[in-house]
Amino acid sequence: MFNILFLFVIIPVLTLGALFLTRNIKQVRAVAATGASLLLIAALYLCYAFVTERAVEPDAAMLFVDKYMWFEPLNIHLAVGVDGISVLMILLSAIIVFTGTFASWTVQPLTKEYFLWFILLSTGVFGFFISIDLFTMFMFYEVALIPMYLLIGVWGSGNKNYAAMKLTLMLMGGSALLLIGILGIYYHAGETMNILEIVKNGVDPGWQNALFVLTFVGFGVLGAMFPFHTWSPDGHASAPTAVSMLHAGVLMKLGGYGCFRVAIYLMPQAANELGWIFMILTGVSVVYGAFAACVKTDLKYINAYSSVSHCGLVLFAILMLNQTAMSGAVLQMLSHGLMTALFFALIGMIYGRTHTRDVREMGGLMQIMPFLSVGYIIAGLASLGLPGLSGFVAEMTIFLGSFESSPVYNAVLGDGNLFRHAFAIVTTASIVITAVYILRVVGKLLFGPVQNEHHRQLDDAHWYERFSTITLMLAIAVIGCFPDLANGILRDSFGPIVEHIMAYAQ
Amino acid sequence: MDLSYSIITLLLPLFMFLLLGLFGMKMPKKVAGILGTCAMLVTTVIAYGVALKYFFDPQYMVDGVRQGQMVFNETWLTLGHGLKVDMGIFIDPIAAMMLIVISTISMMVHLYSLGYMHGEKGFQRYYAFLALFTFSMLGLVVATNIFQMFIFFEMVGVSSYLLIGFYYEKNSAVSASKKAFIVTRFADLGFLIGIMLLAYYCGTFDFKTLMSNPGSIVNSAAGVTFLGCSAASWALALIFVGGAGKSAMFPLHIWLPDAMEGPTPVSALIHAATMVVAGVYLVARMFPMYLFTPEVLDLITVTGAVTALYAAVVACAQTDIKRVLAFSTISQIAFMFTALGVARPELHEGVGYMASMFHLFTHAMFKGLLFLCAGAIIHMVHSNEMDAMGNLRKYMPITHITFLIACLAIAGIPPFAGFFSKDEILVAVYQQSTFWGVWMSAVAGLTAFYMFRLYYRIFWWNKPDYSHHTPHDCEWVMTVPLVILALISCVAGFIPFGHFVTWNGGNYDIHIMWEVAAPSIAIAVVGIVVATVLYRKENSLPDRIASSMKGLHRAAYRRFYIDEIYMFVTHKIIFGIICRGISWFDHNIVDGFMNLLARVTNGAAYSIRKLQSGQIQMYVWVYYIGALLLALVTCLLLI
Amino acid sequence: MNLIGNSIVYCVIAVAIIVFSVLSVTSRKILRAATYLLFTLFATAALYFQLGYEFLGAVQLAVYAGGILVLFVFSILLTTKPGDNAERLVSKKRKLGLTAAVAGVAVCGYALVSFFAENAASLSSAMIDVDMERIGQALMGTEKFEYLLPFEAISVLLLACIIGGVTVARKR
Amino acid sequence: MELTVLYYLIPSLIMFGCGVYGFITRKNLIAILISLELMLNSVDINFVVFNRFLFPGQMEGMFFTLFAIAIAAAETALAIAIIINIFRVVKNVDVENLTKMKY
Repeated sequence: MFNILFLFVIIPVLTLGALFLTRNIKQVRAVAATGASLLLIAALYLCYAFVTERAVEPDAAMLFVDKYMWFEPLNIHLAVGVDGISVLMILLSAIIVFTGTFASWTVQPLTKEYFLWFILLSTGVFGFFISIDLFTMFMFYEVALIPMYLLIGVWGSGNKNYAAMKLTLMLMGGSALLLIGILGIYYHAGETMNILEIVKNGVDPGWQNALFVLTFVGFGVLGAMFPFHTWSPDGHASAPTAVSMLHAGVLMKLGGYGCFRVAIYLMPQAANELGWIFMILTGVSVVYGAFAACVKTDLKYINAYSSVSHCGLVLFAILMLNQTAMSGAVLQMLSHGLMTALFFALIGMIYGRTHTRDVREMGGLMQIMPFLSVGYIIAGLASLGLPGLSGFVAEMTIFLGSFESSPVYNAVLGDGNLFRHAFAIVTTASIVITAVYILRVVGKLLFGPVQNEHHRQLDDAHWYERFSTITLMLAIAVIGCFPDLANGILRDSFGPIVEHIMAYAQ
Repeated sequence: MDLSYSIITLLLPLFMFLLLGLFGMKMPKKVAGILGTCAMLVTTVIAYGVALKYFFDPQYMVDGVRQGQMVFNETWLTLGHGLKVDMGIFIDPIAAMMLIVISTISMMVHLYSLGYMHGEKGFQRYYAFLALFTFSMLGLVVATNIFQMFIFFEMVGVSSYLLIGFYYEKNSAVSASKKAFIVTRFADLGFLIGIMLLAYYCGTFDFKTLMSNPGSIVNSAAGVTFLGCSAASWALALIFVGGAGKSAMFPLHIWLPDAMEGPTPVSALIHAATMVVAGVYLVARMFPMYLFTPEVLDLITVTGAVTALYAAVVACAQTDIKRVLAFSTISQIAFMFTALGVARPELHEGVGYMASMFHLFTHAMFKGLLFLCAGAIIHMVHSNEMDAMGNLRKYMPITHITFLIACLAIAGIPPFAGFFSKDEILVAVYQQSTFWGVWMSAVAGLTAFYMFRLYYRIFWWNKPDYSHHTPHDCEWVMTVPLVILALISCVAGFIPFGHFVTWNGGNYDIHIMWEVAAPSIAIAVVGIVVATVLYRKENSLPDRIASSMKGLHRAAYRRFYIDEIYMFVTHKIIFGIICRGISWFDHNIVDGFMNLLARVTNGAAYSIRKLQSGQIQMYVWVYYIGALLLALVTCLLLI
Repeated sequence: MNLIGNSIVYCVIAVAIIVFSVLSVTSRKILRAATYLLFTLFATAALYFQLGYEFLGAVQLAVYAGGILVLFVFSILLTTKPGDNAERLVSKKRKLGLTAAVAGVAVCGYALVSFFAENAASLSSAMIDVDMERIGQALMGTEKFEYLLPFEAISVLLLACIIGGVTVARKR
Repeated sequence: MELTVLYYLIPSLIMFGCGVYGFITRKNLIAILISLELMLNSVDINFVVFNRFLFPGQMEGMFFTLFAIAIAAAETALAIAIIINIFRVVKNVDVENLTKMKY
């Protein structure tokens, strides 16, 4: 039987092929939009198929598992499989690729090339989420990374060469660590790259600490963990709209997902021993990003720092090593992905009209472009955790999860609970700071008198812009109002994982 | 009417919010306004039906004690370890009482706004936000668990933010809304941490489970202490902080006076009658647990008493009529908190709890009335300042009478509503401690003084120049709510409140204790007389008194510089030092380090690149010297 | 007498070689440098004659002094304008050059002197006769110590060089 | 004065040094070529001298020199062709200006 997961590689590749044949901008748009829509449909179908399949096989760690030998001497397979976490991540990626396509409707020049790289990037992302073989995972990770350089370097704005270079180099540095980590896992877990087999074999305990640090930092760079976050503000600020969306919305999630799937899941003992170090780092990045966002004046920088803060929360929650916090982390990835994509889409649209991203040069946009402004307010409210929007559900799950009693870290720190509670309270404080910087921007940018009289002639959103923002807003609201939809997909997936991890906690 | 109809009171405003919010701009203003008001009317009727059914149907009484009813309870979000967040409707005496309060005031405000907001830009948006607020507030009071309450706490915060910033083109409104949201958010942080602590020790959010055996829960957490208090005390104190922020208790009160930037009906609804008492409601809801942590109750008492006096003193010096009312609101809510703080079951059957709720009820009516009157006045005079007013009793008779009734009610003159509830509060406070009793009596006297100062300044004093625009009573949509509320203020005191709302659902007969009531009436009359002497006719005596107490007056006028302190802390310290410091650190240290790495690599590359100059002569030179060195070595080795 | 005559001739040749080679690399006028090179080449040819290699000296005169130098002169005349002096050397470059030259002379000189100080071979008279017949046979023969193959290789090289020179320098 | 091998080698060595100096310092391509010829010439002398002094019964050194002269002629011809071609393109024969094919 044909494995549905391969669709997520085949569709983008076919789209790429079709893009080569296109002749004018209309055809390019049509092809890209068709490809993105097919992906979205496939992702929605996957959710449905996953839920029905899960009902049949409630105990399997992964569903839709498939395996093809690729390179025999090194035991490398093309192995795919998903659990609830990957399904949600695939859905998120599909939504963002879909909306991103519409957000970059008017990209000029080199539209065709732009979409080529864009689709290639999404191929890497989807491939990463469906793989359960470390090698293919890493390969797709790199596939996702490289187009970023060109997309920022060619279609970016501002100090784009610097930003593209910085972003690529830092992420490459991270992936270098990752590669060492993956090779280490390969040699110390019975010469296999398959995650399920590695879990069965167990990684050599003597090597776990080193490999944990390597892989966690490797993915942590992508997850914008303090102090490896500096690529993110510059990179996001210079990237074109849809690339910012895809990058903050999905690519940064690769980091969180990887930390969870590789670093913690495969090296549970090291996670119990060393997790607290990274908990300090991620806790710092939550508060740090929020404070830094308070004084920035460039919209994209503000949002990038806010991403640092929110993504820090993802890694923070993962390190709590319990089911509640981890499902909170996945919800937060989902929520932050949608929300930040919405933010970047709106910022891109505003920038496309006013040609400035400096909040000091704008004001009273509510009177000029009400649709975009309302969208921005909704994104802002989602970001500061308004109930009914996705951010609230995710953050609250994380906070409550980090307060849950759990035996982790007791062996190292004596009373692990006290330590976790202290950090949970510190990170919880970020909700206030988030409110400060969000309201500051909303108040300055959208409210108040019109700052620049020339802005009065600007128009409101076009149909494709409305289409992409409304899709995102709808997704945010659905998750916010009916969180158990997403939670239901997740629930069964975390049981065996957390059990596996807790077996090592003292 | 079955209790399950109460779901309509929630869903209808939510539906109206979505309808008006999404399609309001497409419909004419009038249609939107009338649609919103009609929906609110339906909501009100159902809310009354539900509340009355609950109060009067004996099936909800078991052994003379009214039982809370769980009408709906659906799982909304499942967390691990058996912890889950539910959404539902829970009706008990205070919830039913709040249903009445909220629906009444909201109905009045909806009606009143048809006139007040007439012709405003964003009329539809205004009604959408009002519906959103009504939905959130109703959701808050019928919450089945503390987390649902938190959710709706946030929602009312946002509706309040949106409504304060309704005139978003005005910078002052924008910053006021921002301030309100951030200050209450800060308090909500405490609330959230309290919830997390509570959930950690109890494993549930559910009110019913929590209240069924509060003692064992509190004691289970008693072993863990932090700074000398048990974890349960901390949790409850933090939850109180959340409530105090929403209810504008000192020192988190700073947002409320600024919130008067919003339209006046909004001030009446949100910032006088309903949302600001959410904090009181929260503490009352958790009251059985608070009983086991007397130190937190003492904290509540002290906070309430200090705030009451502070706000009363500041109110005496304000000149903006809405600000006077705002400070009076703070002061009155502080009364409610104090009453809750001194309530003990063993003291007079827990009268403090009943008194607090009673005062909440009456205060909502007369304070709503005061704000709506103020709105009518501002609508006519186009100014908030006292100096622009005076002698209005001739021009606006209905407003004058209703305002006077409200003033008498708040001052505590029998037989108006405020007398009864305030008297019960004072009784409760005297039961606990004479010191706080005297203190609160003095505050009550101050209340009478500043309210009548306000009254005389608006309706008597002198007659400013109204030549360009003669004030008159407003149209019927605005006066009808005034009259209705005035009527309620007159008669609400005679409601046997103790039969409906007590701390344990039992019965309590209100009987006036004249040894407390008589002095408090006397002190209120003294306050009124002083105000009459000073402000009935225009004279220079108030100015002279003010200048003789220059420092005090000035400090009171500037609200004892609390705002300035906040400004200093937030702007100078948090923004100036922490945020900028972190930004600097990020740019120079973290980023600088990365750039340094890049620069070192680059520099190394450049310095090596110099060798590859492309000049053949240099290559030859290097090659030649190398060859010579080799030759030299060979020579030295061979010879 | 022969010895003294030889010494005098040698001295003249040596002085000429040294002086003219120094001049040819220091002269700022390129044409003069070429002229000094010519003198150096003459002196070298004289050295060959003195050592008894008449044929070689003749070749040196004919090919080098006669052929190559003419090429030089032509190309100089083609590429430089009159009065086109080489600009003054950058001192850094001169230092580098001097270092290299002096170091080279010093090292090699040290090696030569220290090696030949004891076992200095002197001019032996046991030299075989290098008449044209022997040279011709050696060039055209295929036995040991006979050089037909290199000779042919050189001729091919020269042919290639002619063609290459024509192709490269041809006007397009 | 006994003319030992050293007497012949020293001038050749100095000539070679001059060649090196010229090669490194001169800018004009033709001058560089001249320096090259100097070095080549000094090497030729060495061959001949060694042949004459150390192996007087053979002719290898001489033939080597003979061929070297021939090759030098070829090389010079080609080099000058190139130089002239360069001159056509950049109107100059200074090494420092020949950066067209760099980068």
